[in-house]
Amino acid sequence: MEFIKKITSGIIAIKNGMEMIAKHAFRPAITVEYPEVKDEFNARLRGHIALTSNEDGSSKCIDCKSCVRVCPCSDLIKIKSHKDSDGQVIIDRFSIDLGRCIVCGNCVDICPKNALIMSNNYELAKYNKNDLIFEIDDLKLSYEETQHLLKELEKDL
Amino acid sequence: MYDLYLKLFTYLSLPKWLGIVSWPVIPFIGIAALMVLMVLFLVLLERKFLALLTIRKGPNRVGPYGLFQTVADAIKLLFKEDIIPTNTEKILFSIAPVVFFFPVMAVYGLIPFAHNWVAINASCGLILMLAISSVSILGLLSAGWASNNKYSILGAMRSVAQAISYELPLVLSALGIVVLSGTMNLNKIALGQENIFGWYIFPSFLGFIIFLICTLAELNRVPFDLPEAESELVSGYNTEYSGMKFALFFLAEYAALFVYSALIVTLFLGGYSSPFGGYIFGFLPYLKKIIFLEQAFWLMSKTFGIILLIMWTRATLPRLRADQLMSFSWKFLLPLSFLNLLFVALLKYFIG
Amino acid sequence: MNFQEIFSRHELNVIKNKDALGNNILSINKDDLLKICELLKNDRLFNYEMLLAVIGIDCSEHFEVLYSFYSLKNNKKLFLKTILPKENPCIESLCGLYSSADWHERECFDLLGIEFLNHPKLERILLPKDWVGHPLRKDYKEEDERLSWNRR
Amino acid sequence: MIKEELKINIGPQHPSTHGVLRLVADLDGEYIKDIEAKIGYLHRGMEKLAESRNYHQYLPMVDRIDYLSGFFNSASFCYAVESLAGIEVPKRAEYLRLITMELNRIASHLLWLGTFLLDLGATSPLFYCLREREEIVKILENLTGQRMMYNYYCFGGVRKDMPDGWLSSVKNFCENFPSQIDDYEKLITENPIFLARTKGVGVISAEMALDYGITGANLRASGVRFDARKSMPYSVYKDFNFDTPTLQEGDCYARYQVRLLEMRESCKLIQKAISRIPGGASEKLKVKRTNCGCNKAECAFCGDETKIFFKKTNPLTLKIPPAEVTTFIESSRGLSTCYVRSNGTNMPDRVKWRTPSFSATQILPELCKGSLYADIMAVLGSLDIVLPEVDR
Repeated sequence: MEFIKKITSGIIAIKNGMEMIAKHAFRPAITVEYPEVKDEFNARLRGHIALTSNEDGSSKCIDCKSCVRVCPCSDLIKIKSHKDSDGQVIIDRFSIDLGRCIVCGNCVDICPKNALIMSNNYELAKYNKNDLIFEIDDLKLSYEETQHLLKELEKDL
Repeated sequence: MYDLYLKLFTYLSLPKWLGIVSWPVIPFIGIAALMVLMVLFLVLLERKFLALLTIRKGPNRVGPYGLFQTVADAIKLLFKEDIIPTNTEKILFSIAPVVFFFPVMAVYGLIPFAHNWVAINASCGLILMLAISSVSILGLLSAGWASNNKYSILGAMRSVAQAISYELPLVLSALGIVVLSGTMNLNKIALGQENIFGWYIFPSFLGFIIFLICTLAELNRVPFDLPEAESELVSGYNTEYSGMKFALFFLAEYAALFVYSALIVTLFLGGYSSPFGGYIFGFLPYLKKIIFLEQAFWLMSKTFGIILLIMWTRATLPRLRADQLMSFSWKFLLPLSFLNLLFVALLKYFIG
Repeated sequence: MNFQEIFSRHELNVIKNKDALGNNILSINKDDLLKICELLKNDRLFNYEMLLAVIGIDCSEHFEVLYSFYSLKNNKKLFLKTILPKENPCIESLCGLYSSADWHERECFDLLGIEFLNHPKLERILLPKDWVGHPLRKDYKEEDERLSWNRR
Repeated sequence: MIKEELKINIGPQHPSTHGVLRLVADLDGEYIKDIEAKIGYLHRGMEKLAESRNYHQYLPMVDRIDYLSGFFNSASFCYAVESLAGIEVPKRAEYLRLITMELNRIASHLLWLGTFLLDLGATSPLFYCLREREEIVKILENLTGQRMMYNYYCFGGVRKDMPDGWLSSVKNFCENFPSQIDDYEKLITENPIFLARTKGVGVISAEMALDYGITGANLRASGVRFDARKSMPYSVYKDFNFDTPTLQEGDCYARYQVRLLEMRESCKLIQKAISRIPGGASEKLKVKRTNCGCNKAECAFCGDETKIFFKKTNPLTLKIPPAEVTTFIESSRGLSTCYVRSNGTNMPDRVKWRTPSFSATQILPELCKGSLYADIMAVLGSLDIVLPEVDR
């Protein structure tokens, strides 16, 4: 008796399982075909870091090196600057090795002048390791882009 | 047809003996072509169908709807480097895929695709088919042994144990059909089930279930895919194979899937005969000559029904364990198949 | 239940401290370790049936080994702290009492070089067998040539 | 032919070792005579890294210890540092932590379920589970900005308040999710092959589990009612009433059931937390704050409770007086403890992680001895081991 019970319950379970599978077959596929279709994301998405800029296109960075000191990967961000005649800080070099960056966002959080921001660009695949060392030109966003990003983030908060 | 074929030779001013000699070869060429095409289609079908069941999209990059995906895969496999690992039995290693492949191909010749459309119309076709198809296990064993890989040898040992223990219930449940139909000729078995009420699945439903389960085991498919259990044995006996040799294994597996499904249809679901008794083409005098097309259509549609059922179970079930597999066969299926045989024999004796 | 009373009955010296979350830390003599652990495990009052972790610490002048226990019955946590000398640190293994001590002690040996006496299989566990030095020691310097590819 | 015993090397590159675990097994036919687990292939020196970094620098790395449930380790480290530095966490931040942690627990369990069944040979549950997990991951991405390495908690709270509409998306998920679990149960729980593979396989008795220091769902499946959320409450868990599902059998099947029950329980817990979160949804809170005009300290919407940190710590100057502390967190895999010892500077002196998977891996050889080869995968899968957590 026990034996027959076991068999019948087994058959019913398999039948239920197959019905389940058939039920799920009519759901739309969840695949996102990446290069053509891109997933939607929220403005908070942490892509690589980027430098914001003022209206006149200059960087907001004042070379305080806060970001360097909170970065988990010691010598990742490299900043060089000089002061011009008015005492303004001019950034000569701002480079980051994105191959080693863990995109944690610490530097953005600490930045006192909001000179750094997380861009929404997450497509960082390159053929060469050295292509991932981003210089100031690659990192800098235009004024419009900056405003757009900041607005998105503000809307969000 | 034969006359037409010979006329072609005289028309092309080729010697007549060439036509006489080549005539019996034609079905085999046809079968080989059919088999390769079928496998290409089946692989695509399986991938697409499984994708449908598991809410994915499946291959959709090569060609429209990914239709040429398997062709691309086949070309890739053909051009791949043929690696023979060191310390392997080189001869056995190379022969094994062929040994695995050939019985499956030979078995295609025994399937009646339409009335009298069968390459080898043997009077004991059923037994011959079962006998030939069980040879392919040798290929698996030698592949596993020759690879000099521990996963492979485990997989090969599993597959041999599995094939031998599932052969018995398989043959016994097929015997029920022999009892019912009184013949071993597959063509005649199919002829014996003229409409849906004459199908042998009704008198021997138990036999059908046993045959289906054993087929899954013979084909090494889920839930009996222990010889190539991916999560346990990486990929079992074909771990070391690559390129064309791997393609042969792959080809043979899917070819066997089709052939066993066709066998199930022939034995239990009326084979090429229409489920409604008569044929649509049979009513129309023009089309009577190509009635075999309709018959082939019925066989194919039923076969694909069975294939889809097998794929569906693949999406549903987990894998059995080796000892459970054995005890399931010897302690459960074998007594059950004897019971089935007895039942069928009694049915035949008393009802006729 | 009072630790002091029971331990003094068995002639064991312990000093009770508390950590920032108010858990008990008992500083003990390293020779008493086995005795105390036996007591902790088998005494009905304590019943610390789980050894959660063996934490080795390099304090520059000496090593500390911190054992973290948990008693399910009393829902109590307890830490035992032993101090080992800088030169040739070794301590009795707890493998006989707690099976979980096995790997934790091996890890401690691997990373800090603290020897556990009577351990059934004291080998490196996380690092490869041919690793030089014990990395969690404060005076450890990475001098392995093979790791040069790692730098950039 | 072969010798009587076959020495087989499972891993580090093997489809079902969940990463890079290496098992060296002696097989007698299909039976396992002896098995030895070798770990360390994913050792990244998390504890050594802590010595050369300050607390804020170390925080994002903590997520990587267990990449499937990063919030737990993050929380563990945050609580440790907070208790050392005497930083308080406001209620709203605690609730956010609780919600995210429970969501993460569900996500982790879902991935476990899928891979466990994949180990047993069933393919389709993996995709179903990943679909559900994707929803959670998406929710968490909207909150934190990344899918797995969140770096969302900070000392004294959380980094950001939730975005608009986030809470309702969580609510939506929690409403739909139990029916999805019902679907999985229909597919798996009664399946005779699944039962045959898991019932009575890899039995951990209660004594053995305690002896080996097994925690979490694995311990609860052996009949020991131990849940750090209940017995040593952290965060705001003591405000909630929830079940700790416990079963007696201790086999793979019991572990499976406990985890499924836990997912349901977590789902309920999230719903409760959402209904009680101080200040409510962020869009509501914003409106209330602007039209409030009240006594700041006592207001239900402008008060300290609804902040996400009382006092933001400055990463450059955070120095912690010398002390030591161990925090206990019930992570998705079990009891995860973090020992932090500070020395007065801005860098920790020693950080030690005690991770549940480490103990679970240790018991694996004991469970597999004498069983069949295929059982290794069932047992390994059911223990829910994540290798980066083992090696750290």
